[in-house]
Amino acid sequence: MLLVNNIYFSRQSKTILKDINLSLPPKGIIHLTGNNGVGKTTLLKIICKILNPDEGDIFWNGKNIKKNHYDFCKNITFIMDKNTSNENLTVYENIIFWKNIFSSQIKINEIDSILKVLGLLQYRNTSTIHLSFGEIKKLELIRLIIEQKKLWVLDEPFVGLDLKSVEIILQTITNHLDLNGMVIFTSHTLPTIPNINTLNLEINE
Amino acid sequence: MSLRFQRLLLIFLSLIFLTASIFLILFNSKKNLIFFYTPSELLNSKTQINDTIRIGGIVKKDSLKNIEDNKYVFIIQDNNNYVRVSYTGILPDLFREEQGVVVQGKLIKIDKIKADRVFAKHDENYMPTSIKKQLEKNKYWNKSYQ
Amino acid sequence: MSSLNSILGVFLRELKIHYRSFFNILSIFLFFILSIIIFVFAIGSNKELLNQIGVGIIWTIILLSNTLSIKKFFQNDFDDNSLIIIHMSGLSYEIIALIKMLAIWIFLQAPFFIILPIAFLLLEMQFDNLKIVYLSFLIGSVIITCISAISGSMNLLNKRNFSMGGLIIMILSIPVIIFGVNIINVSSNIEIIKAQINILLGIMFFFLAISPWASGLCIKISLQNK
Amino acid sequence: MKFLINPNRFTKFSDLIFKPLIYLSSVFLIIGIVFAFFLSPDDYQQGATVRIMYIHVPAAWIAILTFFIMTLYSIIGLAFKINFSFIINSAIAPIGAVFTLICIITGSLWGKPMWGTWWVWDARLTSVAILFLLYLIIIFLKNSITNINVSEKITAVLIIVGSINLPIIKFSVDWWNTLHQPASISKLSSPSIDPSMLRPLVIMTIAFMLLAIVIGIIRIKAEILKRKLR
Repeated sequence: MLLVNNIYFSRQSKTILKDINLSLPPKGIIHLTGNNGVGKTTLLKIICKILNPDEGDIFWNGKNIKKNHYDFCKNITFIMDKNTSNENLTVYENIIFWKNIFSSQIKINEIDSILKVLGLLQYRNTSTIHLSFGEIKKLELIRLIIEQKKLWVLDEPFVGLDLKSVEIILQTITNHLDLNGMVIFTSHTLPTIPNINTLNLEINE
Repeated sequence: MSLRFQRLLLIFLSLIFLTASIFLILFNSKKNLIFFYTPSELLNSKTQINDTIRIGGIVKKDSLKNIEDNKYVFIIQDNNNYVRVSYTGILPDLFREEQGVVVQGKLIKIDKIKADRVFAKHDENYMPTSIKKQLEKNKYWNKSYQ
Repeated sequence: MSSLNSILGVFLRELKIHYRSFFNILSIFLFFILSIIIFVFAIGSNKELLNQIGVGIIWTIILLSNTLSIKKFFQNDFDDNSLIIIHMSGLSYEIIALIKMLAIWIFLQAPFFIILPIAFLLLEMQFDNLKIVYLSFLIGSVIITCISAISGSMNLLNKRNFSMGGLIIMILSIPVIIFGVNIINVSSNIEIIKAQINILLGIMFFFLAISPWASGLCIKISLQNK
Repeated sequence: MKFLINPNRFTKFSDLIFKPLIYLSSVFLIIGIVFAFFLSPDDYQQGATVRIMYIHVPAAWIAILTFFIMTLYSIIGLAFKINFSFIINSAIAPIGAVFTLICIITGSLWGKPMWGTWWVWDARLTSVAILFLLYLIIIFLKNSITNINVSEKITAVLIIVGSINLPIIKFSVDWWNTLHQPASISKLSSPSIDPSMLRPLVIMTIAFMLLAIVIGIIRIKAEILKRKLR
C-alpha cells in the first residue's frame, strides 16, 4: 500500500507540485497524465525518493519512507525515460549486472525465454550500442521482470515500442497486478488495459 | 546492510583514516618541506658538490669582507657548524652581521657555497629604534639565535 | 548479504566497461609517453639536466594525463541514470564512489607502474631512483584518484567550462607534487625519506577519508537538480 | 543572532547598523593610517619599511578569516539546508580574493627590500598563493554551472575541502624552515612586538575588518536582491 500525502515541491522558487495526494492499494494501477512540464516525472522521482519534497510524506505499508528508505528501495522498480543499459556491455551482460545488483533469483534459461519473447535473443551477445532505440527500450523493460519488485514506477514506458511489444508489456503489467502488484506510470497515450480499474490523475499547475 | 549502516561503517572508516592522517602529518612535520638547510643539516644530507641548495643561518660576527665592488665573502653559522659563502651582487637592506640569512647557490666544497642569491631573514620581533638603543645601553639586549 | 552482491556486481561491471574501452585508456598512456618525448625535445637531451628534473616532469605529466580521465568517473552513469539504478539497489552514493575509485585506480593508475621504467629510459634517468619513485607513486596515485573522484563529481552538471575539472585536480594535488617530487631531490638519509613517505601517507589517508563523502554529496546534489 | 541565517532579518539588522559602521570604519581607517604612516616609530631592523606590515598583516588576517567564515557557512548550509549561507558565500568570496591579493602584493613589496626578493617558494608564501587560487576557482566554479542550486552547493563542498589549507597557512612557519618570519602575535600575553607598533596594527586591523564588513553587507544585500529578481 503506497500513500502519498500532501506533496509540495518547488524548484528555484517556482512551485511545480502542489498538494498532491494519491493512494495505491495492491492490484492498483495509476496512470498519470498531464501536459509537458506539469511535473509527472518529478512526482515519480519524489516517490522513488530521488528528490525530497518540500512538504508532505510518503508512506509504504504505513511506514514513512524517510525512515525506511532501504526497505522501500527493496520494493520498487523505477524505469526512467533514459535507458540505463551501458552501451559498452552486451545485452546479456547488462541483464546479468541487474541480476547481480538486485540479487534476483531469476534463472538463466528464464532470461533467455524473456529475450526470445521480446525478439532480442539474436542480440544476446551484441553490444547495446548496435541496437535500435526500441530494442534498447525493450531491454530496459526487462528490468521489471528481473527485479521482481512489488511496486513498478514507469516513466513513459511505451515510447518507441512497436505494437506487438506494447501488447507484451501490457500483458506483463496485467499479470503483475494479478499477483498483488502495483503500478504507477505516465503516458501520453491511454493504453487499453482490460479489466483493471485505472485511476486517472490530472496534475494541474 | 541498510543505507544507514553503510554510512555508519564509512564514517567509522573515515574517522580511522583521519586519525591516521593527523597522526602521520603532525608527528613528522619538522624535517619535511625544507626551504633551506642549516649548516649542521647540510653535513647530514646527501647533497653533493655542485648541487644547487639553500642554506640558512646567522652571519658570523666580523666575517663579512668586501673583496671588490659587489663581491662579498662571509660565513654562515649555527650553533655547531659553519659554511663559507662567496657572493657577487647587491646585498639586501636587512643584511647585517649576526642577523638571519638564507643563501641560494652552488656547493663548491663541502663547507663552501657560491651564492647566486642572498635572502635576509628577519625575525618576528618588532621594536622602535629608540627603545632598541636604550636596551642596548642598559645591556638588556642579548637575543639568542638558534 | 545482498549489499555485498551489489558491490561486487557494480565492481565487475566497472571492470568490464573499462576493459571494453581499453583503447580510450591506452590513449591516455600514449599521451603520457608523447608528452615525455616532447619534454625531451623541448629541453634537449642534456643528461644531467634531465636527471635533475626528470621526476618532476614525470609527476607533472601523470597529473596532466589524469585530468584527461575525469569524465570517466561518473559522467556516463550520471547521464544515463545508471547511478540512480545502482543507488536504488541499496548502495549509498559514497560506496558507489569508492567502488568506482578502486576500478579507476586499477585501470588508469596501475598501468603507470609498467610505463614508469619506459619514462625513466626516455629521460635517461638513473634506475636507482626507480624504487623510490614507485613507492611515492603508489601513494600518490591513490591521492590523485581520490582528487579526480571529487573533481569528476563536482563537474557532472558543468556543461560550460570544461577546464574546471582539471583546475580542481591541479589545485588539490599541489601537496602531492611537492612531496612526491621532493622525495628524490631532498632525500639524503633514510630518516628524511621516511618522513616524506609518512607525510604522503597522511595526505592519502586524509583524501581517502573525505573523497567518498565529497563525491557522494556532489552526485546527490547533481542528481536532484538534473 | 537570527540575522546571521535569515535574509530578511539580515536586511533589517544591516540597515540598522550600516550607517554607524561606515562612520566607524572611516574614523578607524583615518586614525589607523595616521598612526601607521606618521606617528609610529621606525623598526630597529627594518626602518620605515616596517609600515607595510600595517596593511599586510590585517589583509592576511581578513583573507584567512573570510575563508573560515565561508567554511562555517558551507557546513551550516549543507547540513541544515539554509540557503542564505550560500548567498553569503557567493557574496564574500571575491572580498576574500581581493584581500588575499592585497596581502600577496604588499608582501612582495615588503620582501623585495627586506629579504632581497619579490617572491620565494617557501611554505607560507606557497600556501597563501594556493589560498588565492582556491578563491579564484571557487568563484569560477560557481559561475560555470548554470543551475544555481547545484553550483552553490558544489562550491560549498569545494570550500569545505579547501579549508584544509587554513591550518597549513597558520602553522607553516612553525612546521617548516621558512624565509617568512613566525607569527608575532601568537600569544596575547607577551607579543614580540612593541606596544608602540602593536597599537597602530590593532587599529588598522579593526579598520580593515569594519571595511570588509561594510563591503560584505553591500554585496550580500545585492545578492539577496539578485535572487529575488530571478
